[in-house]
Amino acid sequence: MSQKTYTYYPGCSLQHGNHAYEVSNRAVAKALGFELAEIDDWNCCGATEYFSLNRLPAYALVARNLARAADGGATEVVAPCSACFLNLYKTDKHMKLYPKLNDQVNEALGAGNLSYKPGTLKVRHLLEMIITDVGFDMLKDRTRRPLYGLNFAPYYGCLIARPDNVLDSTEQPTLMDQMIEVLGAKATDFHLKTFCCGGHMTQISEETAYGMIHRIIKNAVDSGADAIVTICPMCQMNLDVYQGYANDMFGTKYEIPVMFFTQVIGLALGLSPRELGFGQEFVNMSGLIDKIQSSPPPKAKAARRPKEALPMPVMPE
Amino acid sequence: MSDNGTFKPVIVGFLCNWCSYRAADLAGTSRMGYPATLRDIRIMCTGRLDPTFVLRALQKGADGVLIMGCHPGQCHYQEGNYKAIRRFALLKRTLRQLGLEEERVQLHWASAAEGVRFAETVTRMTKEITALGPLDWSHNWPNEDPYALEEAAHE
Amino acid sequence: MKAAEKSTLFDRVVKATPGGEALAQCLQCGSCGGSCPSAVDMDHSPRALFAMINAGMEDEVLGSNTPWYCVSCYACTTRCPQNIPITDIMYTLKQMAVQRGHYDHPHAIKFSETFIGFVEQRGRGFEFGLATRYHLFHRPKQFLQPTQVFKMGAMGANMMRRQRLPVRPVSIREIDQLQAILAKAKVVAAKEMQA
Amino acid sequence: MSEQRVGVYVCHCGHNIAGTVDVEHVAEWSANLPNVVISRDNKFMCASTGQEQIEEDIKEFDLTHVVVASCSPHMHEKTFRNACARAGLNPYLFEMANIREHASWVHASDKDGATNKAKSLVSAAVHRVIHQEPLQPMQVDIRPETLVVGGGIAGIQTALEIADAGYHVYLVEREPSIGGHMAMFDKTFPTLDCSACILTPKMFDAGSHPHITLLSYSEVEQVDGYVGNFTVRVRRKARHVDEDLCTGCGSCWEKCPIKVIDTVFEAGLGSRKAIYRPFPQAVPKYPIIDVENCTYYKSGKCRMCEKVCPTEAIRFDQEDEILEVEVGNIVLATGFQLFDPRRIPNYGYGRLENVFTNLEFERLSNAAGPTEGKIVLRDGVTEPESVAIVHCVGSRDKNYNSHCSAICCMASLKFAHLVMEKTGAKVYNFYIDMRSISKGYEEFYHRIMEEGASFIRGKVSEITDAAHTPEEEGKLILVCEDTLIGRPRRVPVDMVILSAGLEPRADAQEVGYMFGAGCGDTGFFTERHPKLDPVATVTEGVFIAGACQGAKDIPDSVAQGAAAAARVLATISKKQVNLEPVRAEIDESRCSGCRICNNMCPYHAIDFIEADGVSRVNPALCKGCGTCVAACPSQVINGAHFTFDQLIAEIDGIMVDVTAGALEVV
Amino acid sequence: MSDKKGKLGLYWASSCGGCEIAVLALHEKILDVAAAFDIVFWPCVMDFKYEDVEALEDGEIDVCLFNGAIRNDENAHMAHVLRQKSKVLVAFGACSFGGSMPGLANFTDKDAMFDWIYKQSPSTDNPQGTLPQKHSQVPEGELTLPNFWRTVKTLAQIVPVDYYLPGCPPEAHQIEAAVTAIVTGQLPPPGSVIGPDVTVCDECSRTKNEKKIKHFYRPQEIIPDPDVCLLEQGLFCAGIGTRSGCGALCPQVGMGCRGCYGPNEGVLDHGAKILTGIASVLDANTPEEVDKILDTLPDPAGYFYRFHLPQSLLRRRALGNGQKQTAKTGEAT
Repeated sequence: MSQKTYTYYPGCSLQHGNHAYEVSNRAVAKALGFELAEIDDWNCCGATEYFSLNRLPAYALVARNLARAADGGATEVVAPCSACFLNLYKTDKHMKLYPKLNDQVNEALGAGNLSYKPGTLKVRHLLEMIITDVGFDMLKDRTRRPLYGLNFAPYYGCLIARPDNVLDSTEQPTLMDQMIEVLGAKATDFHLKTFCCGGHMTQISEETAYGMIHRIIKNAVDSGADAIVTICPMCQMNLDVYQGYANDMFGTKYEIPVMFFTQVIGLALGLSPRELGFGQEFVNMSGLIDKIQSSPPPKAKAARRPKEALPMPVMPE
Repeated sequence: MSDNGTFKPVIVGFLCNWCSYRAADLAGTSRMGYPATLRDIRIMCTGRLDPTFVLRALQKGADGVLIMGCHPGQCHYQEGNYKAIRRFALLKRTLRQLGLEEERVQLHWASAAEGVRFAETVTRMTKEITALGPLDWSHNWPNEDPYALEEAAHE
Repeated sequence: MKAAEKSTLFDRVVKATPGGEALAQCLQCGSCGGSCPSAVDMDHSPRALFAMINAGMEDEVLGSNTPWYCVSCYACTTRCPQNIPITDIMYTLKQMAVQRGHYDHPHAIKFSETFIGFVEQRGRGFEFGLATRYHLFHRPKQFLQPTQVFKMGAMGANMMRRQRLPVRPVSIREIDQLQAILAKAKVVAAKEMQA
Repeated sequence: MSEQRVGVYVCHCGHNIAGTVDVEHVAEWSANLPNVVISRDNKFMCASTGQEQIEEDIKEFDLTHVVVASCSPHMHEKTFRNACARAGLNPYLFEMANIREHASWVHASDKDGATNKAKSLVSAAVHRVIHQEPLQPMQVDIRPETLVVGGGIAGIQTALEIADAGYHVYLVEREPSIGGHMAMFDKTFPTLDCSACILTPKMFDAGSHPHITLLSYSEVEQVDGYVGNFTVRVRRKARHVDEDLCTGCGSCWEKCPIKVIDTVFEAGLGSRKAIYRPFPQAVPKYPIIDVENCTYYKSGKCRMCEKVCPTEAIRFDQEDEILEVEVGNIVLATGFQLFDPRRIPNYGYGRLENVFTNLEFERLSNAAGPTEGKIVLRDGVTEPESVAIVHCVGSRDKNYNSHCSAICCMASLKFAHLVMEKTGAKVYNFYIDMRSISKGYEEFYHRIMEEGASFIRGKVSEITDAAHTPEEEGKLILVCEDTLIGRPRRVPVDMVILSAGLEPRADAQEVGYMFGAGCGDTGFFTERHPKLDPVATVTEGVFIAGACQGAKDIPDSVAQGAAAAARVLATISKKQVNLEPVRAEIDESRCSGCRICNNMCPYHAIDFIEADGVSRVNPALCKGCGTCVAACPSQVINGAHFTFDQLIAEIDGIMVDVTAGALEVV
Repeated sequence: MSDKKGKLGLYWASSCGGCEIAVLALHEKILDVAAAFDIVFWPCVMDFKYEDVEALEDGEIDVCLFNGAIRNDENAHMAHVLRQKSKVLVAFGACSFGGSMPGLANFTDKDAMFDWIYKQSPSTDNPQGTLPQKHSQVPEGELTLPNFWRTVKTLAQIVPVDYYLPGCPPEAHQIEAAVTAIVTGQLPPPGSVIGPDVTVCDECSRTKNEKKIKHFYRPQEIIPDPDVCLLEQGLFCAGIGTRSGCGALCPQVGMGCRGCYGPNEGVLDHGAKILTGIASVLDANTPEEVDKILDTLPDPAGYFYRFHLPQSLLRRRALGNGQKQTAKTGEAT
């Protein structure tokens, strides 16, 4: 694969609060042989807040990024944050779908001497980009430290799975599960993989937010996971930083690390914890490295069903 | 074509007998209003649409042409509308080369149950064509023959 | 026929939401309320809210806490059997409530406003400023409770120790361009409101 | 050319047209159109006085063509054509302008616009009509044999009705036995009588009727011809059993060592052998060898069935047979398929072991099924203490099928009854709307309520095993909003039954194509008219019955089967049918044999005559769509009643008031 | 015709001269023409002056073979004069019949064309940007040029025409047949196109099958099967909708018919017929798939209207409308 350069929209969160994600993204990009080039002078995507209060400026805010990326000659833009991804994706899609909105947004952009033709950019999430463009074969090929013995709960969260299905399912996607297995680890049967982490509710209603966080953490631990893998800085923050509060509220003592998916890839590629921004997390994840085994664990035998049991439905491949 | 100064486009419609013509009937029985810009011609199937008809309508002064048929996969004659899709695609490219705006000739679908869709399509197209202004193809064809002009002046 | 001159609440919600026409087709099946992770805290389920919009119960609808508890997870939207853009309708309702100055959940709106303030001023979000300013100015009571101060303070300290909470905000280079765009967008939006 | 004399009649339709369109003005204006000799307006053209006016004028003014401007031709074209015919004018010299549905009713707020449009539509008809030619309907003979495709309850009913009337029927069934879905069910709603008990006698009759040739384990491969004269090619798949010798004794499947999970009849819950009869009452009674699983076809060894067969009926080398039958009419009764709930991942089917489909439950509850009628969890032993029944699975949902599957409400009530009766478990029905519209259905609903089933109004959002509270541990939790309370609910149960909807068979489009029946937007076959012609299709001689036309229950399927039979019998007894003369014809003297038109025709009506180097349309097969007419690059295909000249004249006529500024035409 | 020799006129308006050569390609048959007619006007071959024709009586010329399209005042003037002086006016060749190559100018406009030819084209050296003028003063006096039209027209669009003899150029055997018909007085009804009313396919010996086009090729891209219909091989061929008479010359040598003989009887728009024929057999059913195939057919309008744009229903590219759709690359303008 030749060195490909992707136009990159990191989003505010990766600048400070979730710098570890940025660090691991860059490290993994380097190791996998692609480059991430930031949109020149990008601005905040408005998160979910701006759309809540002022629709048109919210679209215009996002569209400025699209316009600047398109001006730079890009045909696609990659975002590592699910909220940023969705805002960019949705703005492009809605401008295409609703001509009036398109006119209005472009009128606003005009005030900054910009314009954007919807459809010019393909908006992508970093996870989907790595899985599609780098591919499982290459990931397997570059794996230097197979993550044998580790069990990960693949947590997709909302905004990549919904409202549009950019992965393989809006309800139970499996692409990251497959990726985890390719890296030598096991993806657990984690039913709440697309259940919401609570988003900004931590700031607005602790009761609601901690309830949701607790459910996810419980389900992940119940599924036998050693760590949760996330693809969004907001999800990581909620599950990691607020894990203690959720424990307090429900009287539990969960302590499960919450990693970014590029940190997991990085580990498998043989990068050091330092290179991957370890240490910013609240629930320590360094212990995981010691759990990595030198050879694949024996395959667990499928539990034998009793003779009188009825067959299960055949699931399609 | 225009009274009290406002431009009211003339759109010639070609409607298939089974879906879009019935959708238009349904729009009627349900009293769904739409602009009186469409003048429709019934053909059995959009597959009957000879591109000549579109050109003829434009030549005769239409500001737009609307072709409507059954949804793909639901053609009364199984696949006539696929033929319409093919011809329309090539006609569109040809008309673009002849300097016609894309909105002037459109192909849409409406099932016999979609009176609303039919009315909306006509309304939307009317707006689009009104925004473009008259086509008036004959003005592309100025009389430059000095003899004919002289004769016309004599009369 | 004259009765229809003032547009109904329903019409306004539909008009302000991209793809909002689907709202007319709500089956009242409740798959939105069932899918919503924060439904327990809502005073009305989204479904009930839609029925109320239909009934023109403007005060109750715009006064409901429901939109403010929406976490934008889109679970309702993807599961809706009628493809109603429910999350986007929640955004619309929040905006309408704010415009009317009539809303249930002051925390949520203050949080959003604080956030937006940073974005409009600097072009970037700023978590430290957001957390302190929002809690200090808008939720002083809770914030200044000893346990809460301790909790928040402890968290902030922890965040900072892990270099997750920078103390200096960042601005974009061409902030003028952004502000011009946003100002224009507000003008365009206002124009539409009047029409 | 003799002189063209056109009469124009503009209808008021009471106030319907005249309230918007200035009818008198349109009639006056039309009098000046070319060739018009008389132009009138009339209160009600379709009334007898209006029709008589036309008849009188045809005689008095010697009219050669007639135009009526009134409603849609789908409404009254026949009426006015008949009026013309009564006055001795060929009905195809008549043309209609639709100024009601297409003008007055839709432009009520723009009276000038409506009047103007009415004028242009009348002008179009006047310009067009003079190019119209007298046409004669075609007559064809009807063969008395009938093909019925599909051996479910609808197809069986159709076949029996026709055969009982004394005409021969070929009944083709894809599976090894007739019976369809009904044979798999346990009880039928609302009477709760045993499905097999009422179906089996009919299956037996169909299998032994002297006028029915039963072609089971067979599929139609090709259909040629047209109403009255179809030639159908049927592939009889090899059973590998000689039907003449086999007695159906059962030694072969008893001794066969290979056990296979039966995903067809037992819905995956039970098993059968590699040589098998799908179920005890199967008709015909002969077994078939499942080549994919039989050891002999893998390794050449075993031959156990051959060894034990007392009549030496096993034929490992048997091959598919091709059979050609000639029939006059065809009835499609190809049925439905069940929605696959795996498509809704949030319902967990396939992942959560105690989530069952409705068909699985039918087999569980059936005394002849894998558990001999015991309702148990997937472990095969535990009786559930609580059961949830989820309605509308994959139905009434634009993400899957937007139609209502019509049977699930009642079937779900039946499940509730069976669960309560057999296990005493607590039953929850999750529904959106209860639909109990047929005779006895509402009463059945009341009965189930009385029996103690709970009803929760709310579409289930998800079914999960992720417990929230200790009480939920180990249970299946149904998450929904109870819309009557307006609060979210989580209901833990042991077992879930998904009432998966009915959808068109995956190959409906292909099958429809082969027989000339179209599919509507839900994918079911389209009837000729949704109310007045529900069992006919657009193709003459091809009828539809049962769930292939739309989701329906057993009584409706039976009724449609009988209705289709009545239609077939009517055409048989008429002996001949008339066909619309809207047909394409190639001017062979001008055809250059480019063959562009050859694959335009979905009805295979165009043949290339190699010897003459020209293409030719078989008029009996042609349906008059005109696709070939429009395709012909040398313009030598004439589409009767929609000719090039007629349509160009119509365009010119419709633009009559605009053309002043348009191009001069050379 | 009586014993008296008839009078024959030949004229070229906007044309290349190929039609004149086609007349000479009659070889020895030209002597029959000379025997039957006095040639009173043939500026391409002999020195005639316009005044000579203008001096003739009305209707004095028995037959006039008029080739070339009408694109300026001079062409129109001669069309009117020759119409007046001729009993039978024949539109001779594709240019006078349908506009042909000069008619392709209708895809653009006079101004754009002048700009390119006299200013922009790479081989032009015209720093002053001088354009042809109707009147220019030279020491010897005033020079005039006929007014150049914005739109090319066909002969029949200027004056009534009695017969059409299409082709670029008309084949010798057809000219011969036409001359024979005129000489013997066995003329078809006025207004007819002289020639058979079938298409090129009729004369083309390639095998035709049911057609399905998946991809179009330019002639340089593939070596076609010598025995199979070119269109089926993805090579554009207008033969399906073009009047025969040429003997299928082009397709026989592996080059798709260009369409010079024009449409069959009753057809109003030659291009539309080729369009519908070809589009009908594209092997695709969705707009996306169809577009994918059509992307391999650049400049469709150029193919369909190569010889007959001025004679088509729309006759030219829009002058005023369509500014929004400025020509995209790869399309003829």
